[in-house]
Amino acid sequence: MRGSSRIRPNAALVVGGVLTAILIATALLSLVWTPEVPTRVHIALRLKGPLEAGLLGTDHFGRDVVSLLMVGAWNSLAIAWPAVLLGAAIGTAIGTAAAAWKGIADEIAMRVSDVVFAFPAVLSAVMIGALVGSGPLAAVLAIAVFNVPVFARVARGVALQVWTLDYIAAARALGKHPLRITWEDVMPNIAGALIVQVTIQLALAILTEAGLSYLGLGVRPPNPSWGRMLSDAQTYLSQAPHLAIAPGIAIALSVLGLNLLGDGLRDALDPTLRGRSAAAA
Amino acid sequence: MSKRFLAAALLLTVSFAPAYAAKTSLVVGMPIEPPGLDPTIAAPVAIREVTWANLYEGLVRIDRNGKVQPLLAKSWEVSPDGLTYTFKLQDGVKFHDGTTFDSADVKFAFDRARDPKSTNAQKQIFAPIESIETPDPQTVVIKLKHPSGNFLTYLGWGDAVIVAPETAATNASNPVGTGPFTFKSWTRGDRVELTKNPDYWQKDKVQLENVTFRFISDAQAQVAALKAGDVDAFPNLGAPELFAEFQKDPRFKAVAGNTEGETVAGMNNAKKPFDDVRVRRALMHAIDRKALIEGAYSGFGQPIGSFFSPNHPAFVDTTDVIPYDPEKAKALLKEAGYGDGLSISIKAPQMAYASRSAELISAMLSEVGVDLQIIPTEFPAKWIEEVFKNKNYDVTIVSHTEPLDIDIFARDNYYFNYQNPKFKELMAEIARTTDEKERHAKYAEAQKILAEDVPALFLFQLPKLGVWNAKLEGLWENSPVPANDITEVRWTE
Amino acid sequence: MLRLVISRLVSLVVTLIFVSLAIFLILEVLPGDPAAIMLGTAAREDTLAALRQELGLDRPALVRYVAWIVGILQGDLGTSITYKMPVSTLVAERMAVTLPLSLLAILISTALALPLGVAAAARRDGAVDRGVLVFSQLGVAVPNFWIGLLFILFFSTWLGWFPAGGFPGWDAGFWPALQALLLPAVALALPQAAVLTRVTRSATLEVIGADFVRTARAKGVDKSATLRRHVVPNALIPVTTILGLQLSFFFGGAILVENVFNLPGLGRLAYQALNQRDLVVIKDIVLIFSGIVIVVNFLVDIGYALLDPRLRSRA
Amino acid sequence: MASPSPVLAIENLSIGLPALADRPHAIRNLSLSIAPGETLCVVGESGSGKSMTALATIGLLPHGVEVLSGSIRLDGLDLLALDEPGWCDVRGRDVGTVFQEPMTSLNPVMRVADQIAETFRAHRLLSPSERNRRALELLDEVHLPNPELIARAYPHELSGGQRQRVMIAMALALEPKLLIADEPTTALDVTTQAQVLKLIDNLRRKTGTAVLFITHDFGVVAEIADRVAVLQNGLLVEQGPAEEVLTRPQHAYTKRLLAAVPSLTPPPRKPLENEPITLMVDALTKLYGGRGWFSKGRKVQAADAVSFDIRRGETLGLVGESGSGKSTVGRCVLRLVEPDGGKIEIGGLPFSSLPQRSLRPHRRRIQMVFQDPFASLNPRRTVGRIIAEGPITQGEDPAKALALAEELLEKVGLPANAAERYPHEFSGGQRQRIGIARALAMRPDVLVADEAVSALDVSVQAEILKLIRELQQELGLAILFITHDLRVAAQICDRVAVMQKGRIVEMAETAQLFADPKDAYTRQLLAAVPGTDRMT
Repeated sequence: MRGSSRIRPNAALVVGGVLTAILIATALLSLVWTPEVPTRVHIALRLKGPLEAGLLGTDHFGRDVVSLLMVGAWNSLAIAWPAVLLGAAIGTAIGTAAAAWKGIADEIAMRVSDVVFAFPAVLSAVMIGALVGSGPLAAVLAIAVFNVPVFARVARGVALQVWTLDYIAAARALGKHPLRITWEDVMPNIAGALIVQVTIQLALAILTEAGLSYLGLGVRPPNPSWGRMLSDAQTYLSQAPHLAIAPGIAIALSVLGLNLLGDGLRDALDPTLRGRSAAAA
Repeated sequence: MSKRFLAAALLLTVSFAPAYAAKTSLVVGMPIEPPGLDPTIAAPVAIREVTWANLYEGLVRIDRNGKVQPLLAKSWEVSPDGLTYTFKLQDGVKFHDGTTFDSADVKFAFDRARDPKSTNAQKQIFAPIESIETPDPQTVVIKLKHPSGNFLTYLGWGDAVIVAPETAATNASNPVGTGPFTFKSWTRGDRVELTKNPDYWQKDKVQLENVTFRFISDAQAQVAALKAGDVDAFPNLGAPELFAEFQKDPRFKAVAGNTEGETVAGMNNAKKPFDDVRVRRALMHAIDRKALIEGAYSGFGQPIGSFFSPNHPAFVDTTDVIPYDPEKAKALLKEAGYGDGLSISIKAPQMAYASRSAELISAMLSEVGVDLQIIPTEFPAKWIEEVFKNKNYDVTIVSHTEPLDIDIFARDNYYFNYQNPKFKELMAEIARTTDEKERHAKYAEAQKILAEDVPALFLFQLPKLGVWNAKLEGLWENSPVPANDITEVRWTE
Repeated sequence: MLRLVISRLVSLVVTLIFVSLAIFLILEVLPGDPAAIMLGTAAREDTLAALRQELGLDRPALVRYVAWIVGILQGDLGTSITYKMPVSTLVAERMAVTLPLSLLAILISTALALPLGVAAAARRDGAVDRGVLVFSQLGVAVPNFWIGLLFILFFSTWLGWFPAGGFPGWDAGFWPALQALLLPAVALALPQAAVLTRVTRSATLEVIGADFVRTARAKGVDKSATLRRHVVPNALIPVTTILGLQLSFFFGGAILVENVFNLPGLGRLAYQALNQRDLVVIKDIVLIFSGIVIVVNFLVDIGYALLDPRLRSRA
Repeated sequence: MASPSPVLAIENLSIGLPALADRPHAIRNLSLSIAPGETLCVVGESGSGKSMTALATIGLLPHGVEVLSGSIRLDGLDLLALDEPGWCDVRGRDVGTVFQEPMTSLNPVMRVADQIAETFRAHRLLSPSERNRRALELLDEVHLPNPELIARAYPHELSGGQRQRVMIAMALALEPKLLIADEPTTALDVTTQAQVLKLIDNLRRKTGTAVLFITHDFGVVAEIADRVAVLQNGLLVEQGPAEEVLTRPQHAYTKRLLAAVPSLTPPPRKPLENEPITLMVDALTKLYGGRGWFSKGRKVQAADAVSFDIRRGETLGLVGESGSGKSTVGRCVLRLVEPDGGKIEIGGLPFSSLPQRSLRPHRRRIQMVFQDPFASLNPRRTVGRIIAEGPITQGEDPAKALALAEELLEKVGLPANAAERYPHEFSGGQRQRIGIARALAMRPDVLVADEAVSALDVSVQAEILKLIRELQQELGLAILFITHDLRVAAQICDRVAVMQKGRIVEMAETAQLFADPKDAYTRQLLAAVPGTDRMT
């Protein structure tokens, strides 16, 4: 058995994987097909309930809710992915560098991450929105900014642990450059933790994106987004509660899927479980 | 069954009991909280909706029909050349702090408003003033540099209320005026409370003892507050989609009136392709105002074809000048050289009516081959910076809520970048015209010019969706000026 | 211990200075002229200039930064541009909503999470554990503002048990005010409770596996006493850190939830102030928000040391 | 067998392991008994099931591990029939337990006195004030200095030896019939170990408690056992009086184990006088601590003017207890830790004065073998890659380096196809071989072995020591051998340097040092080596 193939499937991994696969498939499908044109306004058909018009009814402009949800899935991912990856890339670079060089660089990196952490995410997102104009870019940046310290800390934490291990000392004794050690010896061993963190942060990013577009800071209309669907739905709560329920469930299932996937991956990849059997001591 | 009936009857008696004693308190709901309580130093409408006619009074007032009526000035004379206004003031008027109101206060208030350091939002009201004289405590003589046709109307606005020199500086947080109510408290983010002014000069008109303005921005919460009886009246309900419920409910009176808010999609007339009137007309032809109102405001609001409030006597309906006609729109676009399509953007503020309208306009324009990209632009911060100041936009959308502001299309450097010498001249003439009839005729002409030239896409008049307890009387159905005048509001029974 | 406190204090002050500089710089480059925003569309150039001078916007940035910090140190948060009143009063009024809301949320979240987490860990893979697992997974996945919406839908629109939003003020009495905060607090608390439950569960599990727990059992201490005296005190240590970190989420979440429930809180004030470009108010609120987070994390560090004698004597 | 009424009688005990484990049973058909006042040592290598026996006796088997059959009787009481309250009654009162890890076996957030008093509290004995008084007395009984001070202390403020004394005090608080000691001295330094063993033995004599002592160390067995039971993979292979088992083992496994225990008598010395000096260390100094704004005060002199040199083909042992600074010296010599002062020369190369950047090409000359066979190999790389990595870094052609790696694998006794596998597929001993191969791939002049055999079972330990000796002979390596185990040092070192608190207190040829120690500390260390009177 190879190290990389020692992934034990578990319930969380399977359920999370399936939910996430459905989310991604829906998002991709929306690029080529939706039941209706999601931006097509049909005033005469406004606020129809589920099955009265379309599977899940129509919104206040008579747009098909299913189509909106499908494109919303794409938009949600289109913001969450780049934001988390950007934050992960920068954060991991900072974190592993801090772990490799320690000292002053480490201290500064951690203080700065304290500062970013101290800002409530939504507030800094609003400020970034005010800065670069509310739109997808602002949302991506805001979520990325918040992810940088998260990944910096996670990467630093696990990298510091790895740096204390003897195989790093061995690598140094072989004359390897710290950068090369970071790349060849540290990265592969913290990758599992980072991948798990990526899925968790993706889930958080979807939640944050929904919150931002709820406040009117995410994807631009008429491009649909789950958060804005919720904020639109709020005024029609008593007339058309389905408008508030459907996007919420979409968000919850996506987040649930990614979280379960993260948990499942963590269990499957956990180095503390690996190679350890319940042998008598 | 009978037991339950009995219980219900008992309950009814109990709950009706207090209603027999004439109720003297009123809770008025407003969607937006005023940022201060001095209408003479800041622009927001919400300030006027709390203070105007309730806390502060001007020399004259605008009544519910948009007509000028005497108030602190019991009468006035205008010289034939339209340059000298002589006001006779009411006797026995006192400010809330006990000081007496006289002509010196009028002079102080107007001098303060037109001072270079003043931050009055409507300084142009006072711009024509040459001098203010106070021959005696009950007389004020104002001399103008040039005739100002709407001078009296302007004096009825919130920006021209009379404040006392002793208290002017602190009015924003502790307002002192001459009105029928005095300021009691302000819980920021929640409510402003007023009580009856025991020394009011026309005390008999006032029935209410306590008035509370509560600020509830969320539409659901507004509705809930009304239904729960936490709020007695919502003169301007934020949620048109929920208004219909109240129309059917006998416990409430629900009136869809007009505001002074012309909702228009302003275009950057100096910029290609909007410098071409064919394009502007084409866009106007592409818009189905009825559907727009249905989608953006649940069908409430009057379509407009020009920039004038239906509240005003000089209003003419110009919606037929450029009606909804997508085919014509396509033809005009083709003629202007945009037969293959046109790609433009709209900077839309976050207010529901604006963002929804933008989405609908975008959908309608796409039917005639125009791609309208929506750029959310927060109001006021970003909108004022980008659109209003820097004129960096193609199309935008806002409601212009100031009364009688058709002259903005004559202003240089206004965000429309609209230049029409003929219209400008007409506005100048109106300013000089003191005769009301003549002035109204000219206003009608101005409306037609705009309707044909389409410097902005004229969409609809923002409705005033008033909902209040059916037992209330005296609230305004329209709002010719932004106001919640509660002087004569009363409970029946 | 004293040394730990001092070193933490220094890092606290440094972080606060960084934060204040960051806030100031961001707001410096934010587009939007407060004067133009206040005066609206009818303003004239001379009026604008007058207002800018009145607001002190014509002074150089450094002077304004120093003036701001000096003011704060003297307890003067400045005067709101739009409300024309001391920001301290404004903030105090809003704090009377946001603080109880956050505290209530923390209370609910902790009261829910700690027993659930410990109970789940105590009987691993049991029925409680499975239930807790489902709760924590779902709780984390659901946006707090959506819970708020659903609450309004069920409890206000359909059942009519609670007000749909708004805040009667503490003047209206303790219970009405508390009632108005209850649903928002639960909406705010649930997702965080889910997180906290998971943390508590895994912290407890980790401690249950520790050698000293086995030692206690070997002494003849029964299961529940072991849990009480050995497991929970040790498991609390990591849980407090998470609680400190969550505070930032509570405040962030408050902005959304205050919007849903129409509460006149600090989060809403911040959002409004940003739209109005009330720079004075934004600066102060963001500083207060982040200041509270930083100070609480400082307290958590100290509390950590109090809980853990190993840290108390170190440094 | 020994006594008609044993305190503890285990009969036909079988303990099952969870489904995923590498064998179905932890223990199979085990029968043991201990008479009052007797010490039974259960000895075996890791995985032999000895700890499971102990845990079964106090009913605290881990999740998923269960007793399948058999019985455990304590003074006639059938323990396996007990319910939970019954168990709670027995634990602490009838059976006291001392576990292996002194660092983690005490609750870190509870004062020592409270933890001892809890034993009384759990059995509802004495009033709170009496409990505290008894706790103090007990601390005194286990010879802890300043009982009042220690009572108020938290565990982290005590040394490992002190904590084990606290554990013993706790275990003996209620004067149990049986004391279970599960590797109680394994984590301790040799001098502390000697004291703790003596303490347990004295208390046993005083109270007449029967002791079930679990260990892997035959030295300890020789020191303390009345009777010995040898376990191999869950099966009892031999049982008998200590004297008999140690001197006349019957079972092959016992024989092998005993043979693997290194002797304290060193082998004949090699002629080395004419070999050149490969490694020269002069006045090496390293001070830890003092970094940061507020962490002044805690400074540790880890290396204080340490000087030595090693000739080609020579092994210098660096021995000392934990914290003596021996590992720091090892790492400083490689400049994995930067020394504060002193000179290091390798075959004339001024190794200590080169900046890190220009040092890298010269790093091949000195290599290291590490203690932890699990942490010293990157789990994400193939074994071949791990070994070839050094040469590749130094500019060797990758294909050649990989070919060399396979050669080296065979040289260290592993099949060449091991190169394509990952570290986790190998046992601890095999991994140490891989680590040695990695070091050798650099063709070093000097090899530093830092506790290279400490984590291994004795039988494996002997094999690795043999390998190192052979390789040294073949390649003429100069070896700095760091160890805490004097038996190991005696077997492999040509000369031995004894370190205490960062200084070398004595350095001499191995035979001479063992026969005639000059320094008091050296004498103390030698005296503490367990089992010297029964084994050599």
